[in-house]
Amino acid sequence: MSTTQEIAAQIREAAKRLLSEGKVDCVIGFAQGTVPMREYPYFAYTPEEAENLTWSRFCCNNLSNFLVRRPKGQADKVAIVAQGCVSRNIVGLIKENQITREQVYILGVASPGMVDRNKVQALFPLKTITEVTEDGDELIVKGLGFEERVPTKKVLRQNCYTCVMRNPVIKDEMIGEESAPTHGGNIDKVAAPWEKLAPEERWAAFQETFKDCIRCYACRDACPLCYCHVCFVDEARPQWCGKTQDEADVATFHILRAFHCAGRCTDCGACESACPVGIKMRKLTSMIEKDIRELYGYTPGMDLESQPPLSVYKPNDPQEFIK
Amino acid sequence: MSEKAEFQPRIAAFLCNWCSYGAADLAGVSRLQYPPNIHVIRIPCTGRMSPKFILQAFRQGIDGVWVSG
Amino acid sequence: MQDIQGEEGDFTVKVVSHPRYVDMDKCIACGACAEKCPKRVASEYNAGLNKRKAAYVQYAQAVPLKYAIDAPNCLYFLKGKCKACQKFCPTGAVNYEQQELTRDIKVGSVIISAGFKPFDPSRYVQYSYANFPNVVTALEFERILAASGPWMGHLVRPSDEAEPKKIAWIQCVGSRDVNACDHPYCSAVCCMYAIKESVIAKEHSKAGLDAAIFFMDMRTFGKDFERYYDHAKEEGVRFIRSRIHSISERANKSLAIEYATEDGQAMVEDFDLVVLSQGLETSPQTIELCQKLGIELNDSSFINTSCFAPVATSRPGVYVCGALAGPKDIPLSVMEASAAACAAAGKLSSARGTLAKEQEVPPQRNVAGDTPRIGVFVCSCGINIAGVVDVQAVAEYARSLPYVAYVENNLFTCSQDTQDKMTAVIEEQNLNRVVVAACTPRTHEPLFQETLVSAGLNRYLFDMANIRNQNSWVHAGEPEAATEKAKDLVRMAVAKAALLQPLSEVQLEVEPSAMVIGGGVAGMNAALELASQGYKTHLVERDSALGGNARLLRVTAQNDQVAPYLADLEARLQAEPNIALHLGTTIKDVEGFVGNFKTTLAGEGGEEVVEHGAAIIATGAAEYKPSEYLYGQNPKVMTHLEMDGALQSGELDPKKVNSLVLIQCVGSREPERPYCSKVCCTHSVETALHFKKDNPDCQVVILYRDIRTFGRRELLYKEARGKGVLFVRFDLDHKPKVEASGQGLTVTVRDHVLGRDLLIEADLVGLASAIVSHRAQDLAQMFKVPLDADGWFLEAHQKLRPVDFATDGVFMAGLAHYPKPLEEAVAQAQAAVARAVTVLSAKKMMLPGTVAWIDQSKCVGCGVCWTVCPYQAITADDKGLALVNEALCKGCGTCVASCRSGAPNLRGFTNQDVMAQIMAM
Amino acid sequence: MFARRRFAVLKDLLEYVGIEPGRLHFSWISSAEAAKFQETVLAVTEAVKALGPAKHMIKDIRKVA
Repeated sequence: MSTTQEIAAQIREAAKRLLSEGKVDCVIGFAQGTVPMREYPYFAYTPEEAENLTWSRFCCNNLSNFLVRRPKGQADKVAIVAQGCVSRNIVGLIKENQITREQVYILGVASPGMVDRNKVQALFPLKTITEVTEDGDELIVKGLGFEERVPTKKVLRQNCYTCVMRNPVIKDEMIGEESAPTHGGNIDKVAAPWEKLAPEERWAAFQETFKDCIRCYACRDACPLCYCHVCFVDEARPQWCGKTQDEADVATFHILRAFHCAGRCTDCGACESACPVGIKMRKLTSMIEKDIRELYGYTPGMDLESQPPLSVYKPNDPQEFIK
Repeated sequence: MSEKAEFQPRIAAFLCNWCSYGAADLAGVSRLQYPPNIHVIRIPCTGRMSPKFILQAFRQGIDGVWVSG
Repeated sequence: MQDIQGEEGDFTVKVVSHPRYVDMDKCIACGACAEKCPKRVASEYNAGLNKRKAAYVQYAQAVPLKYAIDAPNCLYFLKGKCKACQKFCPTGAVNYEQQELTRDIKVGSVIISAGFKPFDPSRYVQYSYANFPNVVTALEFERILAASGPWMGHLVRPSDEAEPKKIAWIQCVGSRDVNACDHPYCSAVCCMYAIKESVIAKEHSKAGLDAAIFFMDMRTFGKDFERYYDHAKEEGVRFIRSRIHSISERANKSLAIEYATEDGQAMVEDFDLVVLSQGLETSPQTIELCQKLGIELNDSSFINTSCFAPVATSRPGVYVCGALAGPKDIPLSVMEASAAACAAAGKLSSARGTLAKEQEVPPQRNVAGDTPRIGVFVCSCGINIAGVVDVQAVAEYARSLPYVAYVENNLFTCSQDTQDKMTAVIEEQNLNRVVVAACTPRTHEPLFQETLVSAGLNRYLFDMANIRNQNSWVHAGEPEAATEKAKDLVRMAVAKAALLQPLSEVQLEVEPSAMVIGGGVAGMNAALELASQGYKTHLVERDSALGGNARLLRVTAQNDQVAPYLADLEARLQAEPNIALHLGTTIKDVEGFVGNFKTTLAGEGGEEVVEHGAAIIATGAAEYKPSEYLYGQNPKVMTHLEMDGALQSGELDPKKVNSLVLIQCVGSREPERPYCSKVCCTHSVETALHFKKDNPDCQVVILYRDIRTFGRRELLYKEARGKGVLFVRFDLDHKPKVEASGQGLTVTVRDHVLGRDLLIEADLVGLASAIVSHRAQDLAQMFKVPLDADGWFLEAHQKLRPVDFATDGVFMAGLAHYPKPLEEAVAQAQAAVARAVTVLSAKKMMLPGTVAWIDQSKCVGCGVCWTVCPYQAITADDKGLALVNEALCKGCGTCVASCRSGAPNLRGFTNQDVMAQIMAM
Repeated sequence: MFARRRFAVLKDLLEYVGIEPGRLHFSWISSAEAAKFQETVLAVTEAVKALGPAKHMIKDIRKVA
């Protein structure tokens, strides 16, 4: 397997080639962040800018999000670095008419699994981490007065352990080789954690999970599914959801947001990575996607052909719940 | 016997004009008696039934929601 | 109807209206008369299984919903005493003085649809219907299963009202039988209704019902019927091919059925309930009436019709539809009803609209920007509401609600004097919204809306609070709670009313011409009928000649030659100035919608754009080319259409055939084609008779799975057996084998009666091959209409709208819909024309105001709305954003509920409206 | 029919977060089935009554202010 550093070099080469040949006007990828473990989305418009591109286990944004929010009138055709989940979201965006397949050149890459920086920090309580680098399957964590090695496997984001497709489902060019499609985890074993709770304990678990929500909408803004011009939370006539941090308003927001993602969410984890207060909203969203798998046998974004599950129906759909 | 009056829930019933709303009217014609807890909102079709309406009812403190096509 | 005098175009019909002793204008259908009436009478609606009163409505959904007094059973009429109904009627509607009224009505055409009478099985001694309470007719069982039936849909048997664990259905009671009754015909509907009843009974059963159907041939020949039969087998319904000997009763009132199996074994099995699948017959009164009117009946006492004119009777200008012209199911009856309407109107088209009057309405007041001033009218409905709800308190409460400017309580808000007063009040009080708290908008909204219009208000500035049907009538014992609930309902209605906006009803011109696609029998008939109704018609046929499959067909089921009929149709088409014939032409593109289609035709001469208001799809079907039974390998194996062709051309001479074997269900009723092709059994029997007529010594053997000679086709089957045609049954697991042997063929088949293989030497093998769909996906997409799993065009509703699509302005006829015999294709063509004329004759279309619209500033073009719209009313505009076509929108609101961005909304039921109601609850 | 899928997912979601399933009911009743309507009203009312007053998701203005 290539290392992420080798992949990064190949991404730079491919980006330079595409830009200098004029095949694309822009390459969307990541550049190294100023803070450890936080690479940031980067738009390279020239071969020179392409030198700034990188690839690592710290690339937690879902880049497909920028395909619908790109500044208008700039690039006509863009290249994008896409691992499994991002490519699945691109499929979703194509199905939902947000982009066409022709508008995007996909630099496919196998996902190495992304690091949850909060997990790394938790290993070094009250210490300041100044630099984290990858060395094969280990992270070298440096800080004031210490340097330690941490196995990457221990500190991945939760969603990466149960990823169902690390390789891109569509691509124009593969960077590096394909990997095993999964890390071996089974999403159905960990999805919908509150199902194990007694019915009367669930509301408390739900409240506990979301009690710190400050309604900043970072989760929504990081999500490639949330591209509406007007989100339901911003509507005034009628007002579907109050704007406070009251338990009812927080619950309404998260329930409806999760419902809007039904049959579309690829479990990319961008929402959790974006949350400034560390809310694990996948405890909610994972239930919906599990439900969709069980009811309609559908996994979002796996191909361009299948119909989104809530836009079709079959005469024999489950309806035991209807009297 | 309990001192307190029995709990009387408020239930929002969203009924399709062509199906259940008609059945509700016919129940009236047939004088079929039932408790007065349900309050009917007529909708043109169950397809009109937005999940947001259900959430709004709960936000209002409505004790139960019934959607019938 | 007593008599018809005169002739086509100028009939005088004598009609007698029997008195109902209730003034229809005064009756408010409160039911007080029935409640107080002391006399109980067996309910004919529930097949006599329970009682109604002598003051009654026949059933709760009756239209108009007005009560009547059954004089022969009424105590007042019998004994001169009682008058309870009159005493308790709150509106004084009961009038014992009403007299019979005889009227002469002048009409140009007459349609008879007097229907059938279910066969009374009493005369079958072996079934003891009259003696055993748990032997019921199928119609009685329908009522047992019905939610509105005597036991509210609970599955019980009459003797002890216990739930039966085992039910048997016995088929062909009063059908296919000349011994117990003179009914040689098949009643055509009983197999299907018996399966339906068995499946529904299993659904209603709490304890796992054992259902068994005793039959001779299972005749599930209609669209999706074979699938339903397969489904019933999967559900565990037992199908027992047998002959019934007798039924006897056990001490516990259960029943023992003695029967013989197909291979002759005598069996006995016990059941808790036995349902007799009674046949259809014409009632003696109807027979008498037809005789009096000079309308010819056939020997089975159904009205005689020809395959070429399936709804015309022997008396010109008098038409027939439904089971009076032969037993048939609901879809075909509905189809024939439209066909009869087409035939009846064809010659009267010059008089269309001459009796119509224009309604005069005052100009509409502009209320935009005005503060809502809501008028609330609280109805007492006599004592129907006021007897339970404190209407004064409700009215007082209404005064306290925001924007309410005027409140009054009426004894009957719907009465004419109140309507007049309401018109005046709206003007005097300058009201701009109206709420009526009364009965149900389903019956009364249009009435009050008219009042708004006559007061110069837009009809959509109106809402109702249902405080009768859904309140006072159902909470009679809780007056306080009902009063509080009435206040709640008024508050909710007022909250919505304050938000209501005037809606405009768009008017569209209708292009008064039609397009018929497909030039077979269905298409040719459709074009001719449209032309005779006065509409310019484009007949498009992709082939270079007209006629379609019928060009190969020899005779109809009535043994009439098809070729001369086709020649006549073609000559009439050529001579018809209203028809533009487009041969060798296909459809390239369709734009527009009901009333305004623009279709691009592509033919030899290039492309042409044609405008039309309606379209009829009659693209036909094809014959399945078999891959079995040596077809294509041996010239002595032919399909039945090929055989028809060869017989007509003289290539095939029955006199030179000594042994003919006909194999049924070739490609039909197979896993990959799970439907019956409907026409093949009759066709093979006809062919067999044709051979026997020309060559009585020819051995003819028909290998079949079920003989499906429905209706009077059964007489052909009987005749064939009489003439020595042999019928050997096989099943799907043991299909016959055809092998070449010397000069001829050997056919091997497993005989069920003998239980061993039969070897038949044959000179010729005919294959009754399936009718298969063209799967016209492109055409379907262009007209936005669906195909089903087998490739047939899918109607809007299988029973109620059999020739319509869910998409307005597009209709279907002929084999494109499903395999069918020629007479049904003709009837369906006529039906499609009648339906198309409802569009074309309108000149202008008024679109309802309650349609969806899209706020494009919110739309992200994701496509959910246009995917889920059941009417294909939403499309993407040139920016990729959603756009509603108001001519197609039916106002269901599915788009609104499914959009994440909140871009669509539904006029009359906006998000704001519904939220206001929820928040006011 | 699309509605059926929406309702299925919503019902499961609300149950998952702890809204008692007995508070949300769905049914199909044809306009002729008055008896089924009555039976369903009774069943729905009983189910909701057994749960007692609504506890969750209620927007209480006093708590916010």
